[in-house]
Amino acid sequence: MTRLFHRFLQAIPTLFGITLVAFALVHIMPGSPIDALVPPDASADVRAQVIHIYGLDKPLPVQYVLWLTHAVRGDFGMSIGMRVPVNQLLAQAIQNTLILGVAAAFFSFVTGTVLGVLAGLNQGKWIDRMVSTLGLAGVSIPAYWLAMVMVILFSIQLGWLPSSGMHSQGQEGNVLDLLAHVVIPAIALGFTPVGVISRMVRTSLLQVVKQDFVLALRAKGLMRRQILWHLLRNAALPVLTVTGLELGYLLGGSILVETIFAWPGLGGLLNSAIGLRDIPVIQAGILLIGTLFVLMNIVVDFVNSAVDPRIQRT
Amino acid sequence: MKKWMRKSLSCSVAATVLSLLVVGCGNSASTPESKQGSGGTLIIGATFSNLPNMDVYPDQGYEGRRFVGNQLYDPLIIDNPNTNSFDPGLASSWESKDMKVWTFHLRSGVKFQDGTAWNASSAVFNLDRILNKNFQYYYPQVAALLTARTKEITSYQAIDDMTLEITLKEQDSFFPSDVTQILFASPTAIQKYGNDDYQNHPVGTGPFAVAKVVPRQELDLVPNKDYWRGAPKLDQLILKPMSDPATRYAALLSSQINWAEVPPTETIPQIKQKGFQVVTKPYPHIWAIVPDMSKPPFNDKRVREAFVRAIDRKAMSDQLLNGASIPADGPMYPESNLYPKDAPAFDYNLDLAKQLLTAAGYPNGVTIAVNMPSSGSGNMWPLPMSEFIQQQEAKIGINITFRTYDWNQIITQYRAGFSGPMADANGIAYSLASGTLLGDLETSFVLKEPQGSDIMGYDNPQLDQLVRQAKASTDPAGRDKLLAQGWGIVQSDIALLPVVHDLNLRVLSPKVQGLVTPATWFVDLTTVWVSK
Amino acid sequence: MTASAILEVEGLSKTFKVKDSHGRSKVVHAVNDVNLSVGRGETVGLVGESGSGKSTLARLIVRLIESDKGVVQFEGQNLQGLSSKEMKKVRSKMQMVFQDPYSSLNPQMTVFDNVAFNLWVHGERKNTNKKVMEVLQDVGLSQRQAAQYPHELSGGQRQRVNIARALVMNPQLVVLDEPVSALDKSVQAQVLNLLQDLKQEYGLSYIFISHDLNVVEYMSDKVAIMYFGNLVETATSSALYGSPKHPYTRMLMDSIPTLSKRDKWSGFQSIGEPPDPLEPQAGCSFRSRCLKATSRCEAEVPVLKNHEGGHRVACHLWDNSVEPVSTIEWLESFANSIKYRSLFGEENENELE
Amino acid sequence: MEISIHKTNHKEKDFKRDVMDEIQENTQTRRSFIQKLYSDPVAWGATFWIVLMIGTAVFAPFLTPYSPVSGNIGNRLMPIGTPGHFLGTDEQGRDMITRILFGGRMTLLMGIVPVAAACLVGGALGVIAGYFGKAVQSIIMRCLDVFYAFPALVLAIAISAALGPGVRNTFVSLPIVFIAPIARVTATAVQQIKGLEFFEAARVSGASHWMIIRFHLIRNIFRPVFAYVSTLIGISILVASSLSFLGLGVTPPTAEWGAMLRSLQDALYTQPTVAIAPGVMIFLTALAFNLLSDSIQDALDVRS
Repeated sequence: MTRLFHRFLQAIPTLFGITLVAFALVHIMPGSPIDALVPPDASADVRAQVIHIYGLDKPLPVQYVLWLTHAVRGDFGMSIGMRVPVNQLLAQAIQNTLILGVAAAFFSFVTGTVLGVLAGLNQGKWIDRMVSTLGLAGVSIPAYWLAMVMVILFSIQLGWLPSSGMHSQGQEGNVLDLLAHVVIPAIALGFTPVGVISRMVRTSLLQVVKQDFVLALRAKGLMRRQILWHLLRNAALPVLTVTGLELGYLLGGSILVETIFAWPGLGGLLNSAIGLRDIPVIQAGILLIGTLFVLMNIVVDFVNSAVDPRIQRT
Repeated sequence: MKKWMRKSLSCSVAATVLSLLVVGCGNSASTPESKQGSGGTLIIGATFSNLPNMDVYPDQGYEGRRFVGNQLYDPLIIDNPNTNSFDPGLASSWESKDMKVWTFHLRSGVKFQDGTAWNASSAVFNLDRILNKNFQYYYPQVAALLTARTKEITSYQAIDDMTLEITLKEQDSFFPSDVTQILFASPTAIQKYGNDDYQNHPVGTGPFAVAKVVPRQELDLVPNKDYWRGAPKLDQLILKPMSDPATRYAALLSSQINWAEVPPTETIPQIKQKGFQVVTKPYPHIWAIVPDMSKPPFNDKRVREAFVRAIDRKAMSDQLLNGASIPADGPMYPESNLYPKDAPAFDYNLDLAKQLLTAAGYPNGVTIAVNMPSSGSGNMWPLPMSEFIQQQEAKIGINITFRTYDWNQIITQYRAGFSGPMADANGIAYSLASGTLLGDLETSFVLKEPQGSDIMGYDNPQLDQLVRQAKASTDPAGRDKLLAQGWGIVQSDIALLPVVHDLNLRVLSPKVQGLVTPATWFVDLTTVWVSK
Repeated sequence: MTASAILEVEGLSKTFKVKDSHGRSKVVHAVNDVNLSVGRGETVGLVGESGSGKSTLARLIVRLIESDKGVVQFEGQNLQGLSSKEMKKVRSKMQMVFQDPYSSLNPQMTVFDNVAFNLWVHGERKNTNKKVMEVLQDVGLSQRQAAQYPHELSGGQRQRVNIARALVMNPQLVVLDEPVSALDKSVQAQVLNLLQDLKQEYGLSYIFISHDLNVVEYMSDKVAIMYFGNLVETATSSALYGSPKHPYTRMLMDSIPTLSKRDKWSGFQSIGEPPDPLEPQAGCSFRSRCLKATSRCEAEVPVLKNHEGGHRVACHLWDNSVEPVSTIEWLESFANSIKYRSLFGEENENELE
Repeated sequence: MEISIHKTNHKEKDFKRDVMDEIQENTQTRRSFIQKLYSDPVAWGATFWIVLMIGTAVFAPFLTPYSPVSGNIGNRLMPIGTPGHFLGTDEQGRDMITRILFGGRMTLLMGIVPVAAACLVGGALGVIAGYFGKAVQSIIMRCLDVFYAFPALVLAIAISAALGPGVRNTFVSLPIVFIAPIARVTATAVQQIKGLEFFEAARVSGASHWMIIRFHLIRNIFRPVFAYVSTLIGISILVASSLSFLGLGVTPPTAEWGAMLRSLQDALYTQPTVAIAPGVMIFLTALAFNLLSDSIQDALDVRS
């Protein structure tokens, strides 16, 4: 526990840096944020009033400290574009992104594991080579393009699955409907990590096969399927860790995929906020993604070293 | 006037061809087989990237006003979407003897959706909210947006419970059309929620009321059964922000929506083939590039003419946009009664364009920067259109760098003009509903900010004179004649670089019935129903 | 402190700040108040267990790391406080040979370049070729091997390159940090003989660091025993090997019965464990392993004091001029008192391999 | 400074040996590296595709009679196989083959230039951090950690959004994305080298920092760093095209595959095969770079 606590302490400067980046990025954007708030044909005192409301009249460091103290308390202010608390937007968006992210992670985990096992059991054969090529294809394919191709195929040509959004009209809460909507985006998003995971499964499977207990199991006369089950159980942890790490990647890829599918998640929110120069949303979004990413790395790191004491990262 | 004859002829030919090509389907929509029916859920895929805010001045341009503002609220006077004339709204009648003091007789028996009674005091509450800085509920954010409509008002008062009197600075015959833009909200709701939160709980007198808001995803509206013009036929109206044309089209094909604004133009033949209703109709609209005439190169009229002549607007309308627009020579659309029939046309002519550019002192061409929106109300398909223009201009040596911004940002840039954040731009691609309001000519080409939006630095004393006359005129026919003359001056001065007039393309599922194809940007959804 | 000393070390100390397993900052006295002198043409052997601070001392002498306290005088010049430019001049006269023949040569450079690099550093471009080839020949490497990469050579050959690299500068003093410990026994002898020959040929002085007492005896004129950052005994080779005085020295010697004892990393570990450097004890640092430890040893740190003829030892036992228990007696009682009894036997068996 | 206290001694030695073994092995493969690549058919295929792309990008103007930026609007969205336009035409009536050829220029530049630039900066930072150690290293690494805290694509999008769209800004934002990981890999490699004795030997010789870095450091970290950097080119191509697809990268009319996908998006339903063609090119080119990088890593044997 102390180690985990230490890792968190170590992450504090990084988190502090993230807040600086989140704050600085929007301030190097061309144009003043006030333009997004008040039309220029407004009178000077109206302008001044609005500037004051948003605290834009204070010097940058003061604005930063104000923003930070509010942010630490979880208050990110009001969205300029949507005039609702940023919290509310983020809470909803992160929830939707998690639905997509978990679905994508699930897809890549299952597919990656199956392919990895196939490759591992057929080491050196054509199926092994196929899987490794497929893995490289995964990291070479633009996720948004894959999404477009799948929409053409499955939504337009075949009409099997919906092309955008999160649920059909009046079907909120219908899990099957949500599943139908999540399939294409999740595959598009989850295709990239499949290669990484299958490679990982293959490697750890081969490592475990070398270990003595497999021989022991064989000697015990266990069925092939039972042995495979043992193998998988032993190879599972590193694979889960990699999947965890890949969730961070999914966070990045979600910007494109969510935009294409009008998926109401964090990526789509950030993309539209960038277009609108909705500063409170951009800042909070970047801060959130950065923080999530750092925390995810810590957890994965920790799980890794807890499972395998040989790995000691600085 | 041989020239305009030819022009007018070509225009009418184009219009005929178009009506054969495209509008044919529109006609069928306006005359549905069964005129009787009601119910159903209408789901509109709109062009905004976000749900507009729902205060009395929604953002996201006129798209926000069309689908949110006009559905939740009513003005005193309604700009009839079908006849291009004024209809009584929350005022059952109005009069002014001198065009300076206007008396509005308010409609009786109208209630806001929360039960609050509509009367002179609620009208004054709303005017106080945007005009009286000492008022408790004065709201600068909305007040700023309405400045152009309220600039002439000096005072207002309730004469009696149902009579409102508004006094203007000077004679203004355009005032009724300004009044169509001022919407009225329930004072009870504003008092209850406060100015900032009100927009999340809007209450008006309009045909629809808010049932549910899912930020960024959808706005659910339900009909106002007590609507004073009669309850809308729909059971439910849902708005979905879909800024990308392809997304709207895909959603239509997969039945996620049954009404799509501007789908990709290349899909029009396919859409028809699949049995959807394609609706188009000319309306006051110009897709133009607003030039900065205060600095080179657009300070020279020859450059502006060269620019316009270099664009093959016919090819753009017919080929690039598959007939979803008609070529433009000036800001006013040809069907309007304000259309300047004798104004010069600027036919596509590369040689002439090149000559003009050389004569203006740019024999080797010139490089300019133009800001443009990525999507949004009335902007049609800005990306392919700007790229087409870019290619066309390159042929005579005008090299354009287009810079894309979100529509809401373009609106604020446009309002700020070329002195603000756009200082390094030579123009801004902008869609104007020019001619929607009587005051548009004055607002866009005579008045500089903060009253108006003559951001191009355009000045023509003759135009100013004409507008002043029209404004003071008490005779509507004479006023329109003067205004038409004024639009003619603007057209011949090329104060706006005209590209095309939009035809308001939208695609409806065959089940959507009862739509009266509007002749303006706005649309009356009370007549629409969706069959099972 | 002879007038002819080429190197004199006085009061040299170095502490390191380290974090213990709980993350707390601790200070380790790696080298503690060491005095040492090397005469011209002399070989001084430095012996100690791993972790005793002998490598640190070597690095302090050649100023690879900076000392906290103390003086290093090379040819009468105090090295501390020299600028890097002045130091560079000294460096050509004072070289070091490292322990690991694998990692001490740059794998991406040829043997020739590895050796010539020292000349390039000192701006000698003229006779580089000739000088390098000469010195390679001196250490017994051929022209063909000069063009090879380190990985193509054997361990012994690599150590020859290592030596050549030090010698090409024509140094006065060479610090040899366990130069043969990583080599096979047969190769060790070759390299040691080579070092002896080169010493004559080049007129060198050596500081010879090793944990192998036999090797040190063979090489050294003078020997210094280091324990836990302190010099505990210094004497001429013959005096030290003839009558070791410090209990630690005796322990070392008695644990290595014959010359042919195999080099083992854990060679000295057999008798007791050295104390935790992070938790130093008061008094004599050897007292926990010493059977004759008295209450004085717990209270007072013994200092290095002169006994007969330059034989110096840091032990309270010798203060009273009382002959301590004989070695055998000492060892027996030690063996009886601790649970490591069997270890001696094992050591002996190992030797037979 | 690592102190060699008794308890850690073995481990430290083993570690050193491991690093050395690795370097030695790499060195042993010095000659066989090219041979290994030479005998790898996948590497051949990937190299062939990359060389083909570079060749067509360089000679694009001579390979096609059409202009990449202006087309004939009357011929828009012709299907694949149209005479004269083998891959059809785009939404502006421009020949797709021409656009793809010219687009390859941008894509290759965006794959290689940012990585090369990041390599210079990140490599230098990594060398400085690793070489001078302790304080310098913590300052540099803590600063870079902040950039490390974002998924690459998010960072690229955020920076591009802040700087505004355009090729020039893409060439600023992309390197920033890659600097942190390259610096980290370099610093780790430097630290491993730094623990080795030849490095100390160089210091005993009195060599200047620059001499040590030049002869002893860069030569030894080149292989692992190069192997790592080679994996970034494919990523760079994907990220750059993503930026263009979002409208944050290359702006029209310049042909670039990501930007082409963006502008052809509306034609997805009418001419799907034409509309997805640039994506195939992105995929194949990124795949070629990734395959080659994979083969390089195999040949260098640095993959763990």
